Amino acid sequence: MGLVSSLVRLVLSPQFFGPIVFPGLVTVLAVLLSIIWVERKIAARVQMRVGPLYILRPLGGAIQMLADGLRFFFQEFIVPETVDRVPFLLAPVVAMSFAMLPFAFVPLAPNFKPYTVPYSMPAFLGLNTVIPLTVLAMAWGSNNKFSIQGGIREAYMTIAYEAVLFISAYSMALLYHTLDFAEMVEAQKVPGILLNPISALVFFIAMIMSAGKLPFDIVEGEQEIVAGPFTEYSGIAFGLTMGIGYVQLYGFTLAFTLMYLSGWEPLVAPLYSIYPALGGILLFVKAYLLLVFIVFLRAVYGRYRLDQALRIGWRTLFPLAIVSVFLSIALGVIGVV
Amino acid sequence: MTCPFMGLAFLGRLEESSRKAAQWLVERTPVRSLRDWAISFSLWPVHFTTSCCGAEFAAVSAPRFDMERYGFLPFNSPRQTNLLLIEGTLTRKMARAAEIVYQQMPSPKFVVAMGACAIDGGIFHNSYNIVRPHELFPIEYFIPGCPPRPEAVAQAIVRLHEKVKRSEYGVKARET
Amino acid sequence: MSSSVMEARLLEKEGDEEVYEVFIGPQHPASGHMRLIVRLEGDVIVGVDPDIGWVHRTMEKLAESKEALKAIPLLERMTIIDSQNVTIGYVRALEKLLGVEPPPRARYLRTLLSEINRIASHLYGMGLAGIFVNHSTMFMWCFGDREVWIQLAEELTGARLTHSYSVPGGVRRDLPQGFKEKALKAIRYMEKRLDEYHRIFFDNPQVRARYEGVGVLKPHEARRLGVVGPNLRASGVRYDARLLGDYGVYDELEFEIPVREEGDAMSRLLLRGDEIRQSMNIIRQVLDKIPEGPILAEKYLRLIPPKLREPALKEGRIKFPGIFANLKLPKGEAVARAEMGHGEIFYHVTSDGSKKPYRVRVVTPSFRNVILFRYLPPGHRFMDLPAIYGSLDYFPPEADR
Amino acid sequence: MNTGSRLERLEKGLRDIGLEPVKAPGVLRVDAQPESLVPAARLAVEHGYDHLASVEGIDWPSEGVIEVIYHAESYDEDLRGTLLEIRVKVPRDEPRLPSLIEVWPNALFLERETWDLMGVVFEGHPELRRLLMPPDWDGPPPLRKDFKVKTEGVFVNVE
Repeated sequence: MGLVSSLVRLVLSPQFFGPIVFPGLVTVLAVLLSIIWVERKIAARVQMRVGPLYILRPLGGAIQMLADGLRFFFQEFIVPETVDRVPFLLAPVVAMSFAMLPFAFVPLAPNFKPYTVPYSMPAFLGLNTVIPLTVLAMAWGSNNKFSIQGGIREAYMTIAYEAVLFISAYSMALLYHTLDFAEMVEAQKVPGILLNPISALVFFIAMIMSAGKLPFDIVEGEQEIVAGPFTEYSGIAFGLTMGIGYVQLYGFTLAFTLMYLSGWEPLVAPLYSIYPALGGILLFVKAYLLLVFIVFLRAVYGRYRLDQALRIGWRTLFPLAIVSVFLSIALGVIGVV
Repeated sequence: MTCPFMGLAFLGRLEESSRKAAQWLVERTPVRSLRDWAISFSLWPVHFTTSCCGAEFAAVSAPRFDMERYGFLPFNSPRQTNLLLIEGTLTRKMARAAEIVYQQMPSPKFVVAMGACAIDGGIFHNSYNIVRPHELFPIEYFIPGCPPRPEAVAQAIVRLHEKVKRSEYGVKARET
Repeated sequence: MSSSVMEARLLEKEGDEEVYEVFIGPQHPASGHMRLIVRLEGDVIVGVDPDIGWVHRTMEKLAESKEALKAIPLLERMTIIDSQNVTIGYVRALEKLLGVEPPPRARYLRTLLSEINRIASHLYGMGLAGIFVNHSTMFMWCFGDREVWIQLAEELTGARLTHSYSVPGGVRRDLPQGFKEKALKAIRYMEKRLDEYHRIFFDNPQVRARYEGVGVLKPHEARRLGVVGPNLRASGVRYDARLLGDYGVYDELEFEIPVREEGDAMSRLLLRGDEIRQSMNIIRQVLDKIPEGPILAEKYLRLIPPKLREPALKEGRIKFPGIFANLKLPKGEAVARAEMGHGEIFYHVTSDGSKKPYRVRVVTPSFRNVILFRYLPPGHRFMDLPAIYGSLDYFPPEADR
Repeated sequence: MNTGSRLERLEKGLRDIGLEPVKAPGVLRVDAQPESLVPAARLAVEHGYDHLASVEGIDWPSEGVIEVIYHAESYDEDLRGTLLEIRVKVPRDEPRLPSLIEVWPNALFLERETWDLMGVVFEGHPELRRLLMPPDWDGPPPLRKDFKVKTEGVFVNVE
């Protein structure tokens, strides 16, 4: 008995439950499997089509991604002779791990933090900055002209969005007087998006850029550079690289919800009293809806050019991010929060 | 390619034996049928237009015929696909490219030849610049027609889908 | 502009060592059946060498080895998406050689199918232009709406793409019953859809950012380079082979040749939209004005045995007597030009008096537009290349023949 | 200036350099010599025929010549109804012509194609490389009459 109850306690403890079950590994897989299907289905609906269907007719083909994932898993994994084997093989794994790690800093309730640090927001964003480096490693390792072009694009894009992403996030930190996600949520009597809409807008665009989704999927620009850094990847490694963007995006939508959409507030009190993590359901629903909105953009937009995206990053978003800092300071001084 | 563990003598020929073990595992019935179910619903053709049947091939994935219902999704790089559709005539110049594309694709991979030209030259049977694809690839299905209607292409894909689902393809894998 | 200046811009920077060479195609998500050898300096294109010929199926040679009439299905395979317009020029050349003129009803029917094909061809091009900036919705919409016109053409001719509709002296089939209503319904639908295209594609800020000001072709350059079709008219040159009045009934109809001044990729796309509107206008007029009468010239109608002729005329479906395939071409030569969806197609048929043409020279619009791949991209960003390619509506099998 | 004048001036100019233009419906036909080709082309450009529609080679093995035909075209309203056709005959065993790329820039691909398929060498053309044929093609130029393809009818491919 003692063993079982301690096991249950271990599973339900924030240190385990957060990274492994929710919002971590298991949820990430579920999100990954569902969101790509949702993306294809929404696009199909807009485009007068049906989309994946026959694989599971009653649910509209909802397990399409399972088939694709399994196919990738079982398919031959080609390691071309010309590649640099170490970065080629290591980079996707490292990238996936660094896409997963930030979930350890996502709180689900005021006192349900998998990893308790007072700086969860910078830690979350900081871990995400490793991924562009791994993409560069993939590009380098692939030893392919298209890949290297893609890697260079990733490098350019990183400079364009990263500063913006951090500044807009820190402007919210200035507003809430804290660097911790949980305290930010508690500080939000009014959702942050209403307090500082500029910061929200900037963060939103920067996170789409960071995850490489339309209209900023420049790194994978298939019409010019086939699949960018991922051109040479086959089999399970490509499955990983394809997933990274979505995992990253899911993490960012959680962060966005926490910072701007008042996270798990309004608290579902009865649920919360049963088990703290259940309060996180609202957080998840908000984040998922945001995710659906972002993948819906695919049906509306094409792709911006690299220099246009850089211009948007530097000429539009960067000044706006600075303005959002001043706005936050002003709001802080007059004591809104 | 050298095995990184070659120095550790007691491991033996790790790479080879692990590959054999994986092969054995994949060929067991439950694993194999799971794999074939996954592949059958995930036939991704490569973006490779060899000739004018490409117009009808585009129509196959476009709204009216929408083969994405079967998980059929034209994809970017040959490394990530598993279906090569020869869309019509294969000229000498193109045949070389087609061979390279086929070699770049990871197995298991399938080839479907579309159009009369891909069967025996069709209307160009006496041209000096065409190649018959069955001399180059193991072809699963031929689709007659010039050009074949999208329904015919869709039927070939569904046939291939069923064939893969029943695991009735290359145990004696025709490697290139 | 002196030609040496142009040449310098064409052949600049070849063999430079700091240049990064990228081979796009023939297996590439945005290449079709051709290869572009792109020379990049950083992200800027310094030269493009179009490497065509991947679909060269030797049509000119094969046309010499076939009886004149049998070359019609052969030649239409080069632009399978626009098969009426691609063969009408050849048929006109044969008619000039043989000295026959199609009856008025046949001319109206040819015009009808030509315009239906033109709409389908433009939709194909616009769809590809959409996917080249990764706007998948535009691609799918255009291809979906193209099916409407393909179905209409199928109703008229019996084949989805390869119609082989025009023959020397007339057309193969008469108008089926209830065609007019269906065509008008399709026009009403398409007019509605064009507005929606504007909403999602042409007025989309992202699409405008990608296409506006890209690949500008000035009028005098377009003239000198012999560019044809919408690419020419988007540069402000009002030329259309339909204006020549050589075929069809265009001189009896009222329509405009849309012209735009900017000459950039966006105007090339918008011009295709304008042309679709004009084509629908033409179809409306043709359906209103089409006269009654035979669909094959009297001279050939008499060749059909009387037993077959009556049902053929009643059914509106011509079954050719065997002798028709053995038409002897008189010695001589004929030139014909016709306007396809992609531009002007040029035929020069030489005959030495036998059943087979001695030489068939065909210069297709895509082949004439290939030169733009060398000329337009240099100086642009690498990512502009798909936008330029997409806006040119280039169809490789047509260029390679 | 009306239709007649520009065409007529071109005709007159062509006569001045010793050529005989013949009028046919829709075509102004000129038989030129290899040496008078460039002057005739320059004259045509001056009078409005600013681009080529086609470069064509016709093989006449019985006469031992290859006839190269240039069709020039204009987009101007007064000239667009009439094509200018310049015909040059070159010996079949050594077909050489001056390149017109300086006069008509869009001859770039047209001449390259004629070289590729008909074997006519255009002197001064900067890149006579294979265009449509595979790069390793070493057979005879396929559009010549002595290059035979199988003709219609039943035939069996004997391996």
